[in-house]
Amino acid sequence: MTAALGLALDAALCALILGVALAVVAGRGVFRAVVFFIVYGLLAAVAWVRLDAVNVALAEAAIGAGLTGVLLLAAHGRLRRAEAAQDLAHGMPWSAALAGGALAAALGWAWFEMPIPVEPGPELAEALPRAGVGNPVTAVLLNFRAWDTLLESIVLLAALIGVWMLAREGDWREPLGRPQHARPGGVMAGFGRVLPPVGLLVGVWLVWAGADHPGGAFQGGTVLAAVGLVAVLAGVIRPPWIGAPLWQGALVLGPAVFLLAGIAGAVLAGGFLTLPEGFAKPAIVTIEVALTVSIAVTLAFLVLGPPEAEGAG
Amino acid sequence: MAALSIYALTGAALVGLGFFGLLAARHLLRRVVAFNLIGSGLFLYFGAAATRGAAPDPVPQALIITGIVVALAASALAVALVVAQVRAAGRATLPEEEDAP
Amino acid sequence: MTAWLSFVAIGVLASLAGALWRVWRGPAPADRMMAAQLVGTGGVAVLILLAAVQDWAALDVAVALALLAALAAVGFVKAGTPDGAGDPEEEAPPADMQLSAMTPDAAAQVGRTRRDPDRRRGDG
Amino acid sequence: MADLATLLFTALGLVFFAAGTVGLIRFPDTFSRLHALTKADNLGLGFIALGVAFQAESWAQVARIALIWVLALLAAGAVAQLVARAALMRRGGA
Repeated sequence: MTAALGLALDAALCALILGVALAVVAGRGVFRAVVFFIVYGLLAAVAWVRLDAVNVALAEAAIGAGLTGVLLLAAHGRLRRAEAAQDLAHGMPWSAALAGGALAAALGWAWFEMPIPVEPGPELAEALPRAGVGNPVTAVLLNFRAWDTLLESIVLLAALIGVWMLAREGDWREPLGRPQHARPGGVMAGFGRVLPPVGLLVGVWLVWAGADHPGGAFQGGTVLAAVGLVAVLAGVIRPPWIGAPLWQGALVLGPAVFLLAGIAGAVLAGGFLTLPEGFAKPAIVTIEVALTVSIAVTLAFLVLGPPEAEGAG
Repeated sequence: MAALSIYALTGAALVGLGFFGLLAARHLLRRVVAFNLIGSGLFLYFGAAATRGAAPDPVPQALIITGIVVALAASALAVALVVAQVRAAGRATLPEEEDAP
Repeated sequence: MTAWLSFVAIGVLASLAGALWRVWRGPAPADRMMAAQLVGTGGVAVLILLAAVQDWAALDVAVALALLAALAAVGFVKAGTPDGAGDPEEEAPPADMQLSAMTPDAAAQVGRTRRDPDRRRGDG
Repeated sequence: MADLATLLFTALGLVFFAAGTVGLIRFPDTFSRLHALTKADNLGLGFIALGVAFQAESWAQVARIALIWVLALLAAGAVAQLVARAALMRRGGA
């Protein structure tokens, strides 16, 4: 009974997800597509919980349902006037439908052909007790595959530099994004004051708990970025300009600490990014805190976009 | 296992839908959204594959988390490029795809 | 109890399908956005139920979702102001549009006649 | 006893969610639909949260469930107000 209901729950959730995805690609109107994509992010977070991936669900909830929505809605607001009368191809693009269908069919076929691996990776189960943290996903991110995470934090910076390069000459010294304002004492301003402290607490908790429970630098960082964004949108915090030294320091803090830890590992433990066994936990926590700060600031700046002065359009 | 197949097939269908959307959309913002759909579908497929054993495999999950964050960064860059394109050309479609009136 | 809670979760998901219909239909952008907001509330409810069904750690996801539920809507409201960065409370709505100054019939009339701004531009 | 309370409150919550959806579909204009959303659904969420709280294994979990509901109420209140004003403004030809 319980198993059958669980299966029905999965089927209902997947049906909703597919319906929403269909609406994203096939519905007329850019705004409709954007709102459906926000809904998609909400449902995907639930799907990750069903797949026993609470760590992923946390990241998806903060990014898919929060940050992506703000990014796309702000862009849509900017583009409203320039919106072409036609946002989809004329008629039914049969060749595109065929290509998409073939791709989906190939992936579906591959699923049933894929060999089931020996689980859950005997090397991993053996190495986990020495990783220094109890959350296996954090252990993978910051210990076993630290290379990936280090380079990823640098990719984020590269994307941010790319966004900044699109700023116009005259706007270079302006605050990031568009100048946000709200009625003092109004609902939005009040909301922007009440929510961030709670969000700060939740974000810090996710980082702290991330060593042994679901959570970590990425999940905490995205939550912090999102509540920071609420404060900026509500006009409570004024974003800095590109060259503000404190904020630039926050951007590179994570990658810098990570890199230093890696070099220390090369000197002390015999390999770049190898964490010495006794120091694994303090090292991971230090890297994680620094990384959280950088991820939060980088993501918030990415969503704010390049600096743009008043009256520009 | 049956439940995992549901999610994997949903992921596969999402990739197909996203690919269709990428080709069918003219508006550049819709293309960014469709591209995100492809990525998300792949994550779901990958995540379902990671859960097939006795315990969920943390390595794919860690990769998916970094993937979600990088996808947001790439989308932010793409959106900024779309805004710049509209500012330069006055429209949100690519010039070679403009239809005759 | 697990079976019952799963059943309730399916029921909430079914009610979300109705909200999706409203996102599809609109007609006003505010309708679509508020329906998306409902999907967010429903998603939080499903996550709370799943926490009891499979893993209490899902509560953390529900906290994150509830915390950020309003973010998209705030972004929407901002994007709708003239400069795309303001607050609807800053500008007073035009006098003839203030609902308090209208009879209920007139207010409903406004609701019926001023339809989808998206559609008027040809993309609704 | 706790199971009975869970049964009762979650069922009530489901009813409110269903009612909210019916309102969302059936009500004639944007502003009345706003009512359906912010009131019925947050009551539904509240009842479901209360019902599940009877199953919680620790006070930390109960506290988290309470936090979720408070956050949802805060968000719904602010959003309803702002979206209603935004809808009024767009309508006024802004």
